[in-house]
Amino acid sequence: MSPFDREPGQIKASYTAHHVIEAIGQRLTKPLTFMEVCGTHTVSIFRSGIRSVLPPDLSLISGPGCPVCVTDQGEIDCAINLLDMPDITMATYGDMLRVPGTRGSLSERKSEGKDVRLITSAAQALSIAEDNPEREIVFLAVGFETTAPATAATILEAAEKNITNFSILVYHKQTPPVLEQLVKDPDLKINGFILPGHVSVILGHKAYRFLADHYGVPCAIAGFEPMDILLAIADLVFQHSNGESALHSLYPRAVRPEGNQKALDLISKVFTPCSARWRGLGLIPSSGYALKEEFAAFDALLRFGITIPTPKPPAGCCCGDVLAGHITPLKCPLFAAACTPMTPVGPCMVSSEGSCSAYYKYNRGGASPWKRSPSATEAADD
Amino acid sequence: MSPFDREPGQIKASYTAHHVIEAIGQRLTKPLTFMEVCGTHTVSIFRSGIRSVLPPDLSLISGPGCPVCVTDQGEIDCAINLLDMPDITMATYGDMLRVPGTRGSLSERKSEGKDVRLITSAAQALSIAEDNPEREIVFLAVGFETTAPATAATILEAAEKNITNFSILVYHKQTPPVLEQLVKDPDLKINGFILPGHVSVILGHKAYRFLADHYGVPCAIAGFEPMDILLAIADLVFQHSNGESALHSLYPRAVRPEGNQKALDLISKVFTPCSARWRGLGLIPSSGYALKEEFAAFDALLRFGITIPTPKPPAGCCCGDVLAGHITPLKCPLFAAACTPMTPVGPCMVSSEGSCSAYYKYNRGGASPWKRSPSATEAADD
Amino acid sequence: MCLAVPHTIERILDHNTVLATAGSVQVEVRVDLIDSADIGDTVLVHAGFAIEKLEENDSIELQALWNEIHLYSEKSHVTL
Amino acid sequence: MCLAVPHTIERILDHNTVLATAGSVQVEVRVDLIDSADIGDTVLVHAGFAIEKLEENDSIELQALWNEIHLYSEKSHVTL
Amino acid sequence: MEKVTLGHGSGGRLTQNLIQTILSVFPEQNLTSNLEDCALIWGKIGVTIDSFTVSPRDFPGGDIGELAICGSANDLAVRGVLPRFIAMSVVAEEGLHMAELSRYMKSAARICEDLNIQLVAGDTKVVPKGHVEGLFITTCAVGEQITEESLGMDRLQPGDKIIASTSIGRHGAAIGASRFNLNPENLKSDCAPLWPALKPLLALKGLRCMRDCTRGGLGTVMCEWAEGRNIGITLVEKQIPIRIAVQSICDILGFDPLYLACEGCAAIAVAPDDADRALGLLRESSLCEEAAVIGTVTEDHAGMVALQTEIGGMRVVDMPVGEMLPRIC
Amino acid sequence: MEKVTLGHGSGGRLTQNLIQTILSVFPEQNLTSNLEDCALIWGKIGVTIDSFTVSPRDFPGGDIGELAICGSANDLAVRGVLPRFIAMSVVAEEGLHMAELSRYMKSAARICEDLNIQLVAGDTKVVPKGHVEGLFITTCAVGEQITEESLGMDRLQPGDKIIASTSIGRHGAAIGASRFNLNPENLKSDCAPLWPALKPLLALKGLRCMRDCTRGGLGTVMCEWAEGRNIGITLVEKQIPIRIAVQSICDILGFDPLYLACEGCAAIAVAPDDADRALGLLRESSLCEEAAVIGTVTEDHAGMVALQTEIGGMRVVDMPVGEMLPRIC
Ligand code: SF4
Ligand code: SF4
Ligand SMILES: [Mg+2]
Ligand SMILES: [Mg+2]
Ligand SMILES: [Mg+2]
Ligand SMILES: [Mg+2]
Ligand SMILES: [Mg+2]
Ligand SMILES: [Mg+2]
Ligand SMILES: [Mg+2]
Ligand SMILES: [Mg+2]
Ligand SMILES: [Mg+2]
Ligand SMILES: [Mg+2]
Repeated sequence: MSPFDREPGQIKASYTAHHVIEAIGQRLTKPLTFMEVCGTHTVSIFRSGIRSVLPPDLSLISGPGCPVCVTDQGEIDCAINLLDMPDITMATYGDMLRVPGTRGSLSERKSEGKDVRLITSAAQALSIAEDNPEREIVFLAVGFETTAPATAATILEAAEKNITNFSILVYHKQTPPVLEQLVKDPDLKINGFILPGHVSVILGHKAYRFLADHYGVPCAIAGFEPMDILLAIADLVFQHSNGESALHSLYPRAVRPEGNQKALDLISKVFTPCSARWRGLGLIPSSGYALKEEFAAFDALLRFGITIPTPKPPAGCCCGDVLAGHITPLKCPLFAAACTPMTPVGPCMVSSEGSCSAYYKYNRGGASPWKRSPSATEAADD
Repeated sequence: MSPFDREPGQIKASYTAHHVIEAIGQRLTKPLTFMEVCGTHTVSIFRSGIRSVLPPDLSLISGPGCPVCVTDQGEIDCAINLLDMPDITMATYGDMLRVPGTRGSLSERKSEGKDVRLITSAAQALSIAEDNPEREIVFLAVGFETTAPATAATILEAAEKNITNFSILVYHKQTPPVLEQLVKDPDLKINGFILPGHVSVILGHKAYRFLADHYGVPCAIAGFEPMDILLAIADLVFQHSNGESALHSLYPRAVRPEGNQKALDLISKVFTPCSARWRGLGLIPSSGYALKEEFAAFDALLRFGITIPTPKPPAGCCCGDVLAGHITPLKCPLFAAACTPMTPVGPCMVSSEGSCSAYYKYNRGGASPWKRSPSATEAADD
Repeated sequence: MCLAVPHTIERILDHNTVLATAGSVQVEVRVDLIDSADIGDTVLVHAGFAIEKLEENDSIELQALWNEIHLYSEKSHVTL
Repeated sequence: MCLAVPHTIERILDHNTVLATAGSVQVEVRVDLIDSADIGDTVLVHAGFAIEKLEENDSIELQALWNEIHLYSEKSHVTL
Repeated sequence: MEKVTLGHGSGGRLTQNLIQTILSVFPEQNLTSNLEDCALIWGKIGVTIDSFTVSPRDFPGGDIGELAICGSANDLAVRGVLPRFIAMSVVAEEGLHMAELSRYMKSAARICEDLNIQLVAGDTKVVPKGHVEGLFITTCAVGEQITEESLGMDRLQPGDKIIASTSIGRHGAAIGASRFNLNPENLKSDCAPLWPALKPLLALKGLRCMRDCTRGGLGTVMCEWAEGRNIGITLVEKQIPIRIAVQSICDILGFDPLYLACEGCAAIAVAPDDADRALGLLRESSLCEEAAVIGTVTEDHAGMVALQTEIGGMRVVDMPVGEMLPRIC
Repeated sequence: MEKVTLGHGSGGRLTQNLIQTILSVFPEQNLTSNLEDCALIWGKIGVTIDSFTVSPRDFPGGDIGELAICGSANDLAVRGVLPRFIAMSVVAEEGLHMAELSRYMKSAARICEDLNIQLVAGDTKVVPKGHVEGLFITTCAVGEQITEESLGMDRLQPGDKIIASTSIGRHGAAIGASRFNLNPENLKSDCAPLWPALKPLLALKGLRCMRDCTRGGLGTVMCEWAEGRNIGITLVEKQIPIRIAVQSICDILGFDPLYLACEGCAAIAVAPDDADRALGLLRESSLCEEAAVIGTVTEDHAGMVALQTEIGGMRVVDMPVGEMLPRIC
């Protein structure tokens, strides 16, 4: 294998992309707006410059697909309050460090000497607990259905090993309820969903069928290579042109129609659905996970007798509207002015998967000449 | 006051020193050996080059006057064992850090991350305890009668303030018993004692009278300026020439005949005499201080259930003989060879008041041309 | 939202851990969440856990999509 | 064994602490061990505690010693 | 009250801000000239300084000692300055093993011998436990410019070709892998002295300027050129050499290889006519077999770097802002 | 396993050992030439490097920024090299207040302006909390030798007079006072640029060599001269200028002022005939009003420094070994 070879089996994008793009252009007959609801899709779309190759009438908007962004400000505040208690070590995933709560971010606390550990796997959080018996390790767990099973497995392991200095702030969220809220939103015209491939690996097809079957919106489950996304866009355009509204599985190499039953079992063994507060979107019923009573010992909220406050969001920040798909970041009055990656106001500018961050970074704060699609969106917005 | 002026009231040494030196030379009629028993005298003698101005027949030898040097190796080992326990902060005076025990020094432990604090006053040890309620602060207290009252005052304050995370390794020692052991030593011919001025401030005259009255050895209580020491030497020479053997007080500006009763009261309020192990000199009855039972809560040995081990001294080290005045460092086979300030074997080379260190540093390991007095000692030794 | 990368299983470490590589990068991966893990399997790894095996499955929808795309080009079908 | 330095008391801080200076260096000094501490007193400070007041005392022995020394020199007595 | 953050150290825009903050108080400074890799004093003497705080100190393909010499020597090399002398200051934490220090010094000495660089001045400081993370090394390299004209970004012209002297991101990927317990079989830092490979290029009339793509990576260097000179640059994604292990680490941790540090890779701008010749000369060095033309200087999109992606799209390559953190979800 | 200790950082014999350990692996090194304050490259260009890790960063009479420029500029000045350029590298701990950093940079810039020194190269690194104690600065100064012949200890001859350019130990005393909560009213670090005061001396034919008495103090510099050249040096205690506050701090903490660091005091060796003239020239500078002849180079006691004490005795001044710790009893 030559050192320049990429992953074997991937689509060699440049050989085929232009055919897909050409097909999209030819079959698009009216302005359409599709929403991707996975942050990894958002990043892939921007990094591969997909918007720049799409026809102006085709708009892509980003949904609440970045778990960092949708983590409520009160949830961050709660984590920071916890960190102010003695002997606490907090373990969490990368981007969570920078998200601002009311009193700054975890990263700021870390820079003041608090013990915040960056992990890349839930299992590491438990190892930290085992290695530091004299400290209280709190795992700040975020993520959607893809990530929740790992947390569940870790809790089961902690219970089995009888580890007593380990607890969790469960900030996991479920995607179908928020998609239902979006599709019911009268202010939002979404003509198709690019569905998250890895959440679908867990949930299978049926969790999303209601979008096509009940609300008549074409859906495509997509992988994350630029070609995967182009194919999904083509599929949604074709569905419109063919008058269909179905759920299409375009990521069969990973997604089984029935999902991952073992992961789903783990989730339901450890968690029970609960309502959850999403940044900007408010309280959504059955969109969160609570620890079952038998695992209450691992609930950091109970263990430390704290609650999640409901603070005011930063003045002027439109993250809620951005996450709800009501506006693109370009419409936020703070975007690229008061709010830049250097001076982020809301989480959508902080997280590397946040829409505002992506709009800024890959379009130079809206100043780039290659943004046919976003400007089309703007036109649609007005 | 010009910036070059020293402390007002001090003797301007160079104006008068040569008269004293001349008088010493004229009145010395036979070889004499005087011992200074205070490390501060030792340092002052070396730093001012006093040996280089004395007649060859007049020898100065150093006694066990450095509290760092006489701290037994087992006492250091005990402190280091304690430091290996969790949450211990040890506070002590400067030179103690470097003294080698069997398993290295406090300084080495500090460099491995143990919490060892360097203090310049006993009161600071207590402040550290007050400032760090979550840690156990152990004050490693060394020093003679001059230093013990400050430790006593600190213990009383801790008791009064009800501070519960503070305890003491009481390694204080008393000087009269060790002087008695020296004066009774048949291998040692001491023709006069230069007595420690600051210990005398506390003890007054009577604690040392037995040396002159009972053992017939001339004694001079001396201050610490070079001129103070020259005067003491002159006094001892004159006593010999006049056939006297008295205790002369040559430091009346500081020493009251009756001593410092308040300090003595504090000592006896908190401590009770006990036998103590001196490095190289062994167990000497009534030469140490133990905490009275009512202060047992502050006894680190009891608090942590540890005892002082009795390890073997490093092979070849003659610190015991040096401290007992049997040999000068120049006679130690390791001196300036295996044992240098860079590679110290015994505490006498480590402590800046240690005889071996002083002999090395101020005589370049015996190589300096200005050492009339020490070589005379050597001759006397042979 | 969910970065996941294909890894090939190289060695079984214990009942729930394997050594897997992604483009010569070796990582310990937990396999609690999948039914079986055998040497040579390609698994999708998210946050240190394999969440599914990758297989050369095709879907009817995907085949149909490619066919429709090729109406607009002369090139032949490139399989995934 | 016991380094002690003369300090002049400049300010009384509380019942057992004063501010004292040694050659323009200001230090907090504990005065528990001496009978009284007044502004202007010169005290001998060891390990943060005043252990005695310094006074211009002379001793008979010291006077005698100086006299004996001056038999061997023409210079006049220099008082301490 | 504003504080220094790790983002200020990541090599991108916050780092520029920090540098600007510092420079603003010194007389006669301008940021652009300070963004070159070394200063040229008295016309022809190159001077550069860098502190090396790499963690871990031993990494696949090198160590802090080797890096400390390569880093500063390379900053001279890319401006056509023959590295001649090194001044080195070592700040060590008490407790550091002398043997470990010696090992790094041997690595440093080996590079010095290879390049015929003389160590002329040094300093050692030891600080208490906890006051430094083991060992930091600062080197200052001094040398003589051997080109007629001084190389620098002021020479960039539309049409110039951009060359990467080797595959990118290997140092950053190796360090990232070490930090996050990834174990890449064939990945080593590219840490190496550039002088031998770059020297032949200095004869090319069309050689405009060069930069070593250290902290902030190729992407940051491109942005500094585009912004510093208000020109456009277009990079072509599929031409940028990236090794599979580097790409895998980026996939796993969610990093962008354009921003990963290199320690033996230079970005080189040449007149279009000399591009092939430059490529040929580079490839004669075993370190530069992967050299490739990766982009072009343009009049378009002045002040901006564009990437033509594999699917044929265009997007901005902006200067990174914060610290690169692993992305999971 | 031997470890680096704080003693290795204290400027005395252990520091020499550490330097020797490092130099031994580099080609063509000798310790003596490396003990001069700066290297002279290409015959006439002075280069020096120093890391500044002073704690506290603000001290009476200066701060780390001022010190970082003075320290390196002085290392040039004492070899008759006009300081012209500075390269500066800053390693900051995350969380450091930007305002504090700016303040130090202003201090540094002020000295640069006073001396007409140009900042030409720089580097900034930010390391995680706990990886550095706030801020370390490394500076490398470059300048041109303006004397005909290079000043250095090889020029020392028996009979030469030793001058201290001002009273000794003020920097070390000020730092020691801060660390041990002593509060000296009239004591400030002597931290200052030496060039203006030393420049007039460069015209003296009899000027042999100069050293700034930094870490390790006057005593260590004297030992380095005596040992490096195998000559004797005799200092006269009562002629050594020591301010009362410095002496008091030494009395209280049990320090020897001969080993306390200076940051604005040079030891100067001149031919006996030029001693008075040198003293006169020095005293024209307000920084050197306390300048004094303090000793003589001798053929006797070669390799050793002697101190003639106030009582007329003689003793050795040896190079210090460990860290200077306060002595209580
Ligand atoms: S640009 Fe900033 S303020 Fe506006 S929505 Fe995005 S994150 Fe919030
Ligand atoms: S020279 Fe060293 S070994 Fe010998 S007595 Fe002194 S300290 Fe002990
Ligand atoms: Mg560079
Ligand atoms: Mg540089
Ligand atoms: Mg290498
Ligand atoms: Mg560099
Ligand atoms: Mg230095
Ligand atoms: Mg110097
Ligand atoms: Mg230097
Ligand atoms: Mg100053
Ligand atoms: Mg210096
Ligand atoms: Mg740099």
